[in-house]
Amino acid sequence: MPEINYINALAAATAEEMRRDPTVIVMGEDLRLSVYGASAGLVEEFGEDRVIDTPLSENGFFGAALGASLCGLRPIVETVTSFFWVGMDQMISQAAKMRYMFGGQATLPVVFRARMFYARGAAAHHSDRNYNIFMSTPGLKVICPTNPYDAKGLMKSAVRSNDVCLIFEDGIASSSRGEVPDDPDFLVPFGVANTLRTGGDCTIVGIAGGVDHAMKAADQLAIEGIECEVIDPRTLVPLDEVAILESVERTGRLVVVDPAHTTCSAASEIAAIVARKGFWSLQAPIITVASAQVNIPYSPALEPLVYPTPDKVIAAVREVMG
Amino acid sequence: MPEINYINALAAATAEEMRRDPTVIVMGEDLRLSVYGASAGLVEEFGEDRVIDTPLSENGFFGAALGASLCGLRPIVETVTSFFWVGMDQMISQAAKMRYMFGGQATLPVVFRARMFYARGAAAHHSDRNYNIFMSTPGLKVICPTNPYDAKGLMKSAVRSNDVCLIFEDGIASSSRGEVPDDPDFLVPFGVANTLRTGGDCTIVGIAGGVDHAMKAADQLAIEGIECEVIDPRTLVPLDEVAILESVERTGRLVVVDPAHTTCSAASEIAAIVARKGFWSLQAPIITVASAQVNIPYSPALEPLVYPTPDKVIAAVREVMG
Amino acid sequence: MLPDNPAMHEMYRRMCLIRYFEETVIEIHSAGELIGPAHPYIGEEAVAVGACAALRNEDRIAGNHRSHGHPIAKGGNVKGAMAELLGKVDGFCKGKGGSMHLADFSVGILGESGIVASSVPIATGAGLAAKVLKKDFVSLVFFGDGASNQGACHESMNMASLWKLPVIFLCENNQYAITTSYKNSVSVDNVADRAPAYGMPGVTVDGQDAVAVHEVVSHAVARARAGDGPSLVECMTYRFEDHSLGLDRIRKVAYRSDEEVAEAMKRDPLDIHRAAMLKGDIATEAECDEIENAARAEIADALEFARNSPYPEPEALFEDMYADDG
Amino acid sequence: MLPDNPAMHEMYRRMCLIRYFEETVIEIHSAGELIGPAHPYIGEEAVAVGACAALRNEDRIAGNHRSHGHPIAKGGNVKGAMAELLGKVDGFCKGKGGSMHLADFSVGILGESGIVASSVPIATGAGLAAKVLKKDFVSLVFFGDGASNQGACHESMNMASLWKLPVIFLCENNQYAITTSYKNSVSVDNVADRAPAYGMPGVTVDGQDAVAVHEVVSHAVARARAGDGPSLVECMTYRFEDHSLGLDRIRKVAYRSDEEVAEAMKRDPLDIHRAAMLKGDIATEAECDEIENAARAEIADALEFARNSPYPEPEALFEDMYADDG
Ligand SMILES: Cc1ncc(C[n+]2csc(CCOP(=O)(O)OP(=O)(O)O)c2C)c(N)n1
Ligand SMILES: Cc1ncc(C[n+]2csc(CCOP(=O)(O)OP(=O)(O)O)c2C)c(N)n1
Ligand SMILES: [Mg+2]
Ligand SMILES: [Mg+2]
Repeated sequence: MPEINYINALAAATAEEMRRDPTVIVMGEDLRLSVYGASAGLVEEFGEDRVIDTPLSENGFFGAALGASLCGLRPIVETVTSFFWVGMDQMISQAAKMRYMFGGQATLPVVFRARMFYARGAAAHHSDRNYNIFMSTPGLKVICPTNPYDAKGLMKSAVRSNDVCLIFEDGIASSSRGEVPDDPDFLVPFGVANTLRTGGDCTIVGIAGGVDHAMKAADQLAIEGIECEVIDPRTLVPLDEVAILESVERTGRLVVVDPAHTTCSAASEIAAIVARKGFWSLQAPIITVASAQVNIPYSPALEPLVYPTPDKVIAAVREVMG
Repeated sequence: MPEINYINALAAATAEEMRRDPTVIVMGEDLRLSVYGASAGLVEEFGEDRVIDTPLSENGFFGAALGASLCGLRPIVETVTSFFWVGMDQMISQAAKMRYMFGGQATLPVVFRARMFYARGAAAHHSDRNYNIFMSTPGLKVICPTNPYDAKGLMKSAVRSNDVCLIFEDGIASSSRGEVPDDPDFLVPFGVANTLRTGGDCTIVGIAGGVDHAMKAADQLAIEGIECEVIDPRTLVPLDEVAILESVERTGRLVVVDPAHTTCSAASEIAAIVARKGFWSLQAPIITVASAQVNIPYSPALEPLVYPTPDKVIAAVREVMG
Repeated sequence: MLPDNPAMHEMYRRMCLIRYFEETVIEIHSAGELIGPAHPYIGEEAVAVGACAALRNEDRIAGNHRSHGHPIAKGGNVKGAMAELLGKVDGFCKGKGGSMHLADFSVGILGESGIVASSVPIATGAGLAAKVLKKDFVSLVFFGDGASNQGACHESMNMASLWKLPVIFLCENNQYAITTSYKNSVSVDNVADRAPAYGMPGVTVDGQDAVAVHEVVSHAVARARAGDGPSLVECMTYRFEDHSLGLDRIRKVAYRSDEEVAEAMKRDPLDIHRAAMLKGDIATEAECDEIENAARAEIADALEFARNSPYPEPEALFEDMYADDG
Repeated sequence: MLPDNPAMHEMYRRMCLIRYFEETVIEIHSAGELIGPAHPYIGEEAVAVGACAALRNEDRIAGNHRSHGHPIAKGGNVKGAMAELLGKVDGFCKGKGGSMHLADFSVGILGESGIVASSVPIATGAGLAAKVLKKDFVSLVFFGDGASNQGACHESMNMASLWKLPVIFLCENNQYAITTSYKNSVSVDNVADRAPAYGMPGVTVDGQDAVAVHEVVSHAVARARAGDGPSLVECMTYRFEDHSLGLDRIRKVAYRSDEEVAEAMKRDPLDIHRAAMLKGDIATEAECDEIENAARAEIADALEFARNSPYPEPEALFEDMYADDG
């Protein structure tokens, strides 16, 4: 298998799906010149009709993608998490609700790819990690690939899905490299967690960029003789509750690592699920290691303090180990 | 103390604060004729300059309220939860972030009053209960008054607050009547939960319309000899964690009732907090009774199935009682 | 140019259907049989019917909260609409949508929207699909004078113009958004005055006259189908009833004078169309009566049908959320 | 009418400050001392300076991601700006905002915004406060050609016009939004062509000429202060540098031809202003050099100051979230 990076995995998935299905198009700002890398070469191969540079009008073009999907196109929209706010009405009132509201008549095969910036001074306006908000809204699929393999396989599944899929691309993960199949029908299914490491002492669920911290922490803890099981849910909707609950049954302990803000986070949701359905397995409190409940500051002296780190994960695991 | 209803309590709070402080204004759609009741008589008393009917431009006028607050006004904005999506960029990128981003220079004394419709066929587009989303975003205060007394006292505190306050008016609560002080300086503080009923068997935290269900369930359970402690946090940001944790310490059991969608809800957050900080007191799983993870259907045959009910709360308490 | 005689008859039939549908809705609402909010279209029938008469079956429409007229005008069946209002399984949306969310995809109705202006981008996207897929359907979206102030309209018109999409932006200017006069919400005299800001044609037309609406929209449709891009059509009309059933408070407030309402009601779109047919020898009095009676009967049938349709089963609650998982 | 001599000098000084500030930013960015994204204003100095020269201290401005020029033009101190870029405690925002979020409330700068067009409603609200409180300050908002397509602009201009707010909508048309030409994003020839859609005056002016900008904005300000409402001013300008430092990928793609860039750079706003001063006997060569040298020194000082300023303490992380709780 060739080794490629995360962005190129997404680019490859896009190009393959566009080749396979002429109704797949891409829409977004400055795509044709591939400002952000994932649309490189598309306009040359597929032409201007299928690679659409939009004006700065997120609410408008998010909605246009949805409307187009009702009439035979399968748009892939590129954006940034923070710009979802601008187009939020279309994301919630239409993308998430239309199918149900219309009794199943509306089928919306749209993918929204949203980049999440991280560290390096993006500051409050460009640092949202808002997948929890879309988890909270019924009707959307929420996908957080954390390595090139999943990025490609989940992206291709999303393009083939008939539901609105949101792909959150974590800034940390997006620099990762890895082996990625080039079989044009390679897919990673939704709702199947990936257990990256097994261990009997503590379960660590990592979300998005949290997976990397979880793995680093687990490696470190293993040296001390604490064996962690690290789970990457890969998709938050649908969520593989079973994998998490079974792991907690084995380990009796749970730490959830999530780079998003802590309150009402995906991490809190997983904690709540386990506090209900896995309660009798628990031997210790559940700890969520998430971002502090402050806006993301710019200063390099402050920003790193906000996020989870391997050290914070290690401290949490030690705490639950008692 | 005079007995008044919820809407009139809000109206009284607004008028009193406008009388006290000439910089308080109200903004919203069709306010002057008080389509929804809470602005009755304001234009007659305070004139058109201070009672501003806006065009249908939520993003625009939410932002205008914020901008005006930076320059000496204290706007109260009336809207509906579902219209927050339309003005979401101003709510998140500006209302929640501006103060921190500008190192404390921005002071934003704005109140957003958002009505939440409930039952009676409002359907998917008018049935959002999105306080969890604003809890998740650092920088906002999130307030859920559940009776006329709190409605008036919290509203007056919100108008006097120098932070952006969001008041969520639950459709169930809004028909309630009760005694309300007419002292012009009557205030209910933020961050102080209200224990509506004491009992040693199980803690029930009710959120917004969930309080009413919690009380009805507790009354019913008391007949069977199960004594519940019912807590209304009143404000979700700031949240009175101590009151909840102390109660769980006494009862060892927790049920959280929240009419919002279950995933990443305020209920899940409270469950996660207790699963961490109150774990050693817990004698049973934590159950959240929240709305099913589907869009709100219109049909009178379906809509009631979505929401928490006293019966669902009773079942949950019985389950945790074992 | 006048539509041909059968088309003129059909337009009258659909206007009657809408009128009687709405009268029935008001009746059953006050009887407590219908509980949700509902926004009557009475007085504005010529707009939807005139516009949809210029469309083909495969053309798409999208609408708003004032939502019963558009689907009926587009040929959606009234049984499905009525059953939807009662929340029954045979409703357009299996009872899940209700009054503000009528949709019948089988005849090109992409759905109404309770969020004002929210379907304008959706309809724009339908136009984008037509263009990219090189199909010759067009897309028409109904929105109000109030809605025209939403950013969604600006963004959509700009995109549609840039990309020369086959979209007709049809503003139903009934002069009020709930209680707010468009003179206090739109900063120009006419909504159509904004068309030049997007480089598209804008026309203001008498919305009480279905034939006039038909003519203007036909031009816009021809332009769209020819690949020349979008148009903005503003139909001046008037809502004869209250803003919404179930929002009783508004009945009591006087945002429109009695004289103004009375004056406006003199120009009933059904009367105007009937008169035009009689005058042009397009239909006889008897034919007109016959159309009315048949429409009345159809609505009565629809109500009967809706009443007899069962409520959805509880399992339905979890159905139709996702396409992939059945 | 030309501003008086001291004003002309001051305009030149501020343009120089912006130019050297930006040159310094580019330098320290490539040296790795500054890590966040930063959007250079070089080439556009005449716009912010011309506009702000028409404002008083208590007038408010708001801006966008291309954010260093506006505060310097409004009289914000360059030390605070530079320290902010380095994330230091003496920054305008104590290091919490960074390049895209400069703000100095003490001189009427309500802040820049990383979200495109997001500060347009904010500035409109400042105008609302002036009106309701019967104060005579005005509010001016800078936004790009790309931004003009956002719904926020439409909604804001409509409200400002309806309510006759003292707001100047100042579009910096540098002809591109990142790589996208405004000809492919704005569906009319000029952004100012949209002014009639809001019933407000719209003017397109040469944005390389600070005097011309000053004149047009002065008219708009006078109108606003007189209670006659908002204006739309479009300044045609050109960004001499890349869209953003730190987005290296864009450097490599050719969305602007070399000839186009070279042609545009011939009209350097600093040269144009200097020439105007010399020609009008407003300043001598020596005075111009002196202004330049002083500006260079001030920027060097600012960098020194910023470098010496400490980073915020960890506790600062939790400060400034809420006003009530300290
Ligand atoms: C985004 C949004 N804001 C507010 C409302 C509440 N609302 C429903 S209808 C309406 C008035 C709409 O006026 P207009 O667009 O002129 O349509 P009309 O009702 O006159 O047909 C308002 C304010 C809404 N549904 N959606
Ligand atoms: C809502 C939003 N969408 C997209 C972006 C990404 N972005 C940043 S600057 C920019 C171009 C802005 O162009 P323009 O308004 O013309 O300003 P200029 O950069 O040319 O000064 C884009 C697309 C953003 N910051 N905010
Ligand atoms: Mg109207
Ligand atoms: Mg530009």
